[in-house]
Amino acid sequence: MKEEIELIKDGKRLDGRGFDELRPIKIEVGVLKRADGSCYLELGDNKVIAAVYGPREMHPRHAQDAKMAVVKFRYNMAPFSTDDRKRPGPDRRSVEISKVCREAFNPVIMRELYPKTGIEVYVELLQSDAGTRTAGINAASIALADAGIPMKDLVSSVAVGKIDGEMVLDLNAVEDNNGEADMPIAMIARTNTITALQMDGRLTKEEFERGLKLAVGACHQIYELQRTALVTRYNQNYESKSKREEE
Amino acid sequence: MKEEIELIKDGKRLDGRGFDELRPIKIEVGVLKRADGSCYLELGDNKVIAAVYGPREMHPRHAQDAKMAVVKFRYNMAPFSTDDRKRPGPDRRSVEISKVCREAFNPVIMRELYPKTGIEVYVELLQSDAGTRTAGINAASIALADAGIPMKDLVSSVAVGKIDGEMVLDLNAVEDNNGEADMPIAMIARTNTITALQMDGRLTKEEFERGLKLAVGACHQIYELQRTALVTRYNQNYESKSKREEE
Amino acid sequence: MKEEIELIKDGKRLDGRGFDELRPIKIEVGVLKRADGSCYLELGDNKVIAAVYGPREMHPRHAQDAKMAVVKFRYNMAPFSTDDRKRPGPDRRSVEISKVCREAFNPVIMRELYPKTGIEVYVELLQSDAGTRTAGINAASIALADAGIPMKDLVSSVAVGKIDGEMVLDLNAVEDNNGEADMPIAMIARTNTITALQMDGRLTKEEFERGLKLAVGACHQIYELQRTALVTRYNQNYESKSKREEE
Amino acid sequence: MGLEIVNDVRTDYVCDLVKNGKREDGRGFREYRDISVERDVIKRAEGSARVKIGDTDVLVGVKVELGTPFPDTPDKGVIITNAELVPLASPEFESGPPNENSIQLARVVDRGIRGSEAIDLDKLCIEEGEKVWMVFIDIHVLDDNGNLADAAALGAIASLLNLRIPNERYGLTGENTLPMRDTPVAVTTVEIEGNILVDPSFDEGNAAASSVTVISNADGTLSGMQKSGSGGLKEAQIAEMVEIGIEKAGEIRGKYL
Amino acid sequence: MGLEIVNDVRTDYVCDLVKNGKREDGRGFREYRDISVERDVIKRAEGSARVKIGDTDVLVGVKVELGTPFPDTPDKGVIITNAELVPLASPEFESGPPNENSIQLARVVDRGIRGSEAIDLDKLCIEEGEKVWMVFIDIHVLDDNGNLADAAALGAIASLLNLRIPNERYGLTGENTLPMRDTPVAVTTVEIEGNILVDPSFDEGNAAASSVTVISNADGTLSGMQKSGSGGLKEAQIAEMVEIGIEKAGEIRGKYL
Amino acid sequence: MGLEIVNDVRTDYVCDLVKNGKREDGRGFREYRDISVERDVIKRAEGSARVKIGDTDVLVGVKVELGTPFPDTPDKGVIITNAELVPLASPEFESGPPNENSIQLARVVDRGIRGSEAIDLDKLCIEEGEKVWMVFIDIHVLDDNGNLADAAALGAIASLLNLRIPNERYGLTGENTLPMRDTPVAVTTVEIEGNILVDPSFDEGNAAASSVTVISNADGTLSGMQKSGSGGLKEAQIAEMVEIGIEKAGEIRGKYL
Repeated sequence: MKEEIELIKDGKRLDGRGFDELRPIKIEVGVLKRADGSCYLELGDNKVIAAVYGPREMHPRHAQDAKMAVVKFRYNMAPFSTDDRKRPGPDRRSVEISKVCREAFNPVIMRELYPKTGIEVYVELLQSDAGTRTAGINAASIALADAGIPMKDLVSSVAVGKIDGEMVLDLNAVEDNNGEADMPIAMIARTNTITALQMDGRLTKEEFERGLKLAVGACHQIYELQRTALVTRYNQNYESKSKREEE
Repeated sequence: MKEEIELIKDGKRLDGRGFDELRPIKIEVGVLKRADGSCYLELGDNKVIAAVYGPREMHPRHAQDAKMAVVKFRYNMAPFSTDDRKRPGPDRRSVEISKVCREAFNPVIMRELYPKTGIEVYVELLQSDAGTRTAGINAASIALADAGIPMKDLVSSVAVGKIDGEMVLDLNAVEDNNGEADMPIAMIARTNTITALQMDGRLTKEEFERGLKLAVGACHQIYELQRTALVTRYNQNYESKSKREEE
Repeated sequence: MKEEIELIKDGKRLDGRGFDELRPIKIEVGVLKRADGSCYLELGDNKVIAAVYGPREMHPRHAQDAKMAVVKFRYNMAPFSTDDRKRPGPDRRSVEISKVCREAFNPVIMRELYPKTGIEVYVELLQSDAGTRTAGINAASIALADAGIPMKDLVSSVAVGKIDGEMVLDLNAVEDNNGEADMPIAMIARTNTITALQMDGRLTKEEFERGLKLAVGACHQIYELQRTALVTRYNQNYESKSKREEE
Repeated sequence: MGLEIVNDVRTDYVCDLVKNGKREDGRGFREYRDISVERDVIKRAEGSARVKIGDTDVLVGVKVELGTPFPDTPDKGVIITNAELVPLASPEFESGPPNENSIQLARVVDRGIRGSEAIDLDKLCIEEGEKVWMVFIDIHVLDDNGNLADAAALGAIASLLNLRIPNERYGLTGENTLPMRDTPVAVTTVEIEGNILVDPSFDEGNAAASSVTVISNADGTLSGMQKSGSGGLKEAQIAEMVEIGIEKAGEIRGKYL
Repeated sequence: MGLEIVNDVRTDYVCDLVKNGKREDGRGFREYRDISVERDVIKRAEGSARVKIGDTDVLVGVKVELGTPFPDTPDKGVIITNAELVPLASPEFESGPPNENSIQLARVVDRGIRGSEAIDLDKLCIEEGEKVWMVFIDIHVLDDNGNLADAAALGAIASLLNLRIPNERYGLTGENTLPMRDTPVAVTTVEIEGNILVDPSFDEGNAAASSVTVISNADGTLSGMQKSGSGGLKEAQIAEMVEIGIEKAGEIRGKYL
Repeated sequence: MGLEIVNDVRTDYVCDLVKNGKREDGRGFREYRDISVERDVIKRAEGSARVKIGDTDVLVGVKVELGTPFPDTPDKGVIITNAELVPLASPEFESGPPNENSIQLARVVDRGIRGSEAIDLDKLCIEEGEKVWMVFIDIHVLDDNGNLADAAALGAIASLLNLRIPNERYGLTGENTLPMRDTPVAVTTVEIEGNILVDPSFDEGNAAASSVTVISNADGTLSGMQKSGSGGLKEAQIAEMVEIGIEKAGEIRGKYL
């Protein structure tokens, strides 16, 4: 929480973004063959890939739920995704993030349709640049849709934070490392329902409220990007299917 | 096993006790709400809490015994219970102690009444001062009774040791660290049946026999304290129950 | 892969062997009482003991194969078997060796005769001197036969390697540490079928082919030693049985 | 199995009560159970506190040991927060390494302390890059009757406020107290049937779709938040939870710290 | 259970095809699927490459960090090769520590690099007995559609060829590139119904009784071999596999390295 | 399941025999099976011994390596005793980390050696606080036919008596032998049907309600005891067990050490 680095100059952030500006987002749907659904997503310098398997038989049996599908969510950082090599395997941070992400999806996945099964969501961080869990949730949301898992709606996610005393959207790594606070949220954009919320650092109540508004607005933008990616994908599929049928 | 510290002066131990004197014991029965039975016990500077769950369904199933209840005993030291922070989780010492304690109770618990179930005894050392396993057994004994687990009798436990060439009762940490031998035992006081016995250090056969006698005698004292604590507790329960019924 | 040590002098290796010469092999069959089959084997300074259990019920059940027995193979080095004490428990090397050894036996064990069961092969390296996995396979082969596990044939194993530019048979530790390549193989000698093959280091294609020939030849020698050990053992059993019947 | 059915019945009971504006134990929606804080309960620890909120019973012990700093912060001490949900404390807890619940509990408490900058980590440095104080905050849950987060966080800050730096033990001299710069307090609220309840009991915690822990400081700023549970919340509900969090934290701080 | 039956059916199908001289995807027995190698895909890694062979997708990242040498090789750097078969990549993979398949994959790739002496470990020494470069080669499988070994080995050598030594990060000066002395390439062939097929697809890998990975160098020498699978092979078959291995490695080296 | 029933039958058989004053193998109650001690069986170990008691077969290897002392005993060497109940030795043993049985076995052997002060730990110190000898006593059970404790303890002391300190390996000079100050010997007795039997066979070990291992020294003093098993014992029985323990230890010491 040092503030030696000047993060805002002339009203712009170091990477030229305005306070309420997202990093560029790139989405590819259906990138993996073995997975039932998948998505590759870039959020600034974050590179993340999400895969979904299921609903399928749940092991071990005692972990089954007789009334609904059990959602498993595994957030994992590749060893080379960070400046210092990350030892393979789950650490405390990734266990907590996996829990928060799983809970972010529980309100939308129609789990009651698939009792006794498991729906498994795997998120691999290939390159990290702060906001990894939000990138992971956004990608997972699309991978779930790509897998055909019935959902009430997509989940969209973004972080806000405080740098140089200002509330700004979607911190990158330099901002996160030198900022005063970071607050990732996930929400069902269409109904303005927040399904994940964490806060680190120090914020006044007013800053918190301002930040929340900023994040909510950005989630609507992300939702549109997610929808567009899915629609494009389905049109492709439809076209290639139509083509095949014509031939 | 250095003997630089003089542990006995003028026939008294450093804390003023005589050779055959126990440290002060404090017992509270039924201190936890979630557990089926529980006991908080102080033995000198030892602070220990024991809880009992069961008889209840045993997991995993292949660990069940078709003919009787399986007793699980877990002795655990809180990380802050020792001078050097203890890393959480079982170490070799606590695994061995857990085994010895479990076996100390096997002769008294009427396990054949509850086939296929598990009876779980948990002992947490909150503050340690030598003799922790004996404090744990004494507390567990009461917690088992408090949980209503049918037992042939209570188990009582104490250690004897050798300091400055003398056999004395119930070593504290300074004595244990600078003494020549330590021997914890557990017994069914009413029938003079020894159910646990370990010895560390070096003793002649005569010292061993003298020590054993000392320990056996002290277990009778402890048994009385255990009984009293339970009777007081039952009277309280009876009184409060009677009161409720009067109201 | 340093070559500072001269490993070949006057056409002989440091231990006096010729290029195509095996180290002395000593075999004892049926050395353990609890195991269903066992074998103690020395290959030069390697000392290895193998035990076989089964076919017996397979745990956990989900690891069973409904159509055939599952072979488990555990190669383990005793902590004192190496110059630097080996930490107990499996490491990556022993996990890989265990897999390779298990696969070396899969073609010969008549697994389809014992569906749902497990056949467990345990190899303990007591003293190591390079070529440990080949010693282990040779011992395991005899232990399997001693346990009465139906096999199409014995498996025999040896390594070849390159030292001071020459392809030689059955490297010892000094040769292995200072050599250029090592190639352990396992085979069904009678049918010249190779069931395990690994190569480390650097070899030309011609060296590889020459080495393979050398190894194949040596496996036939080893096969004869294995057969002889088993025949001797069965004769002993037969004799002692006959004797008992006579008495 | 049996347990699950019991939990379902209890959840229904709690929800019905809440719909009628009531709670199991007769409390108001914004009312805490009785709180007690007992300090310096563990001799061997450099700081300790046993916190009870109703029947929930949490013991926090803080050990301070000499160690080496992290390479990227050579001039700062180290705080390590750990929570053990030992099976003594609940029929739901199992032996074994920390699971997601104990990890989340530890990390939320840790976050509040770090976010508030209550401890000046620079003051824990003895020799840059070589020797710093390592502060181990160990949360030991004894009886889980709901709302572990608030009890654990309160135990942690209470323990830290009475911390004795063990200079003598390591042959060092210097101040044995650590001046604390803030007093973060956690307040957990849950959403049940559209209502916001503070300090959930065990059954209320189970019945709630969402739970939010808000950690706030003496000046009313926030130094940590965590939503958990499988439900969603509206912005207005979160705002209400933050409001309650700051208000209740002030009350608790005034009474118990 | 369901999966196993599907696998059996597929194995029969693959075997029938091979008996008739055919493969699932119409390839010749000695033909690879399409290969692509994308370099420097991970900014945070000192070297990286994403290799696709057909639908098989493997990402290799190499991190270079300062560390202490092993006591018995005080003047040499350290290579550590690790493979993660993350459950994202296949319905067969499970979370957890490396199993025998991921360990074998890592060790085979490692063996090829060591055997070829592609990296001069002496050049990774900074201060004898004290400071050397540790090279972590991490194989991250993204989509397992067969023949992981060849993809992983190709990703590893491609990553190493572009390695940047992070001198600045540690306040050191010196060459940032590591001169590579060789380019080991792995070629895996399988035996199915007496035929030798190169680059097995997922189903072919399952159908094969034996599989041999041959790693060879620019000069045609071998620097590693590994048979796996539960079948046996004749000398002549192995000779053929080595022959194919050397030939195909030359083609891949020429096109992609 | 099958195994359990067999065990019950054997237990009944053993008990019936004992009631009639007999043992499975015709021994007297105070009679050991044949013992053999083979020394220096492992070249790579600094000390080793293979002990057989009847068909029970235990190999003990001692490795001596240079290491750093524990902070609280900077002038003393370190003894670490470990036991592996490898699945080769018994159908009951399983692969995996040490369980309570192997831990107890190692700790009882360790206790005897420490209690007797057989090794002068001060003599294992090379440079106070910096360099000491670490003595790793590894108990490797090969065939478990009962009474592992006595075989393991005998193997441990026999190995230590022939220990060679590997000074040369570390470029050190000095005495290569370690003068031993005592020879602790473990004697295990069990209680079956009110009788005390020495050196229990496998079935006797299973049939016994209680088992006591008594470790005693050359001068007849005790340096360790451990009761195990789920039965209770009277004072007189323990006294008898101690008596037998000291007597038998003397015999074993005389013959085998």
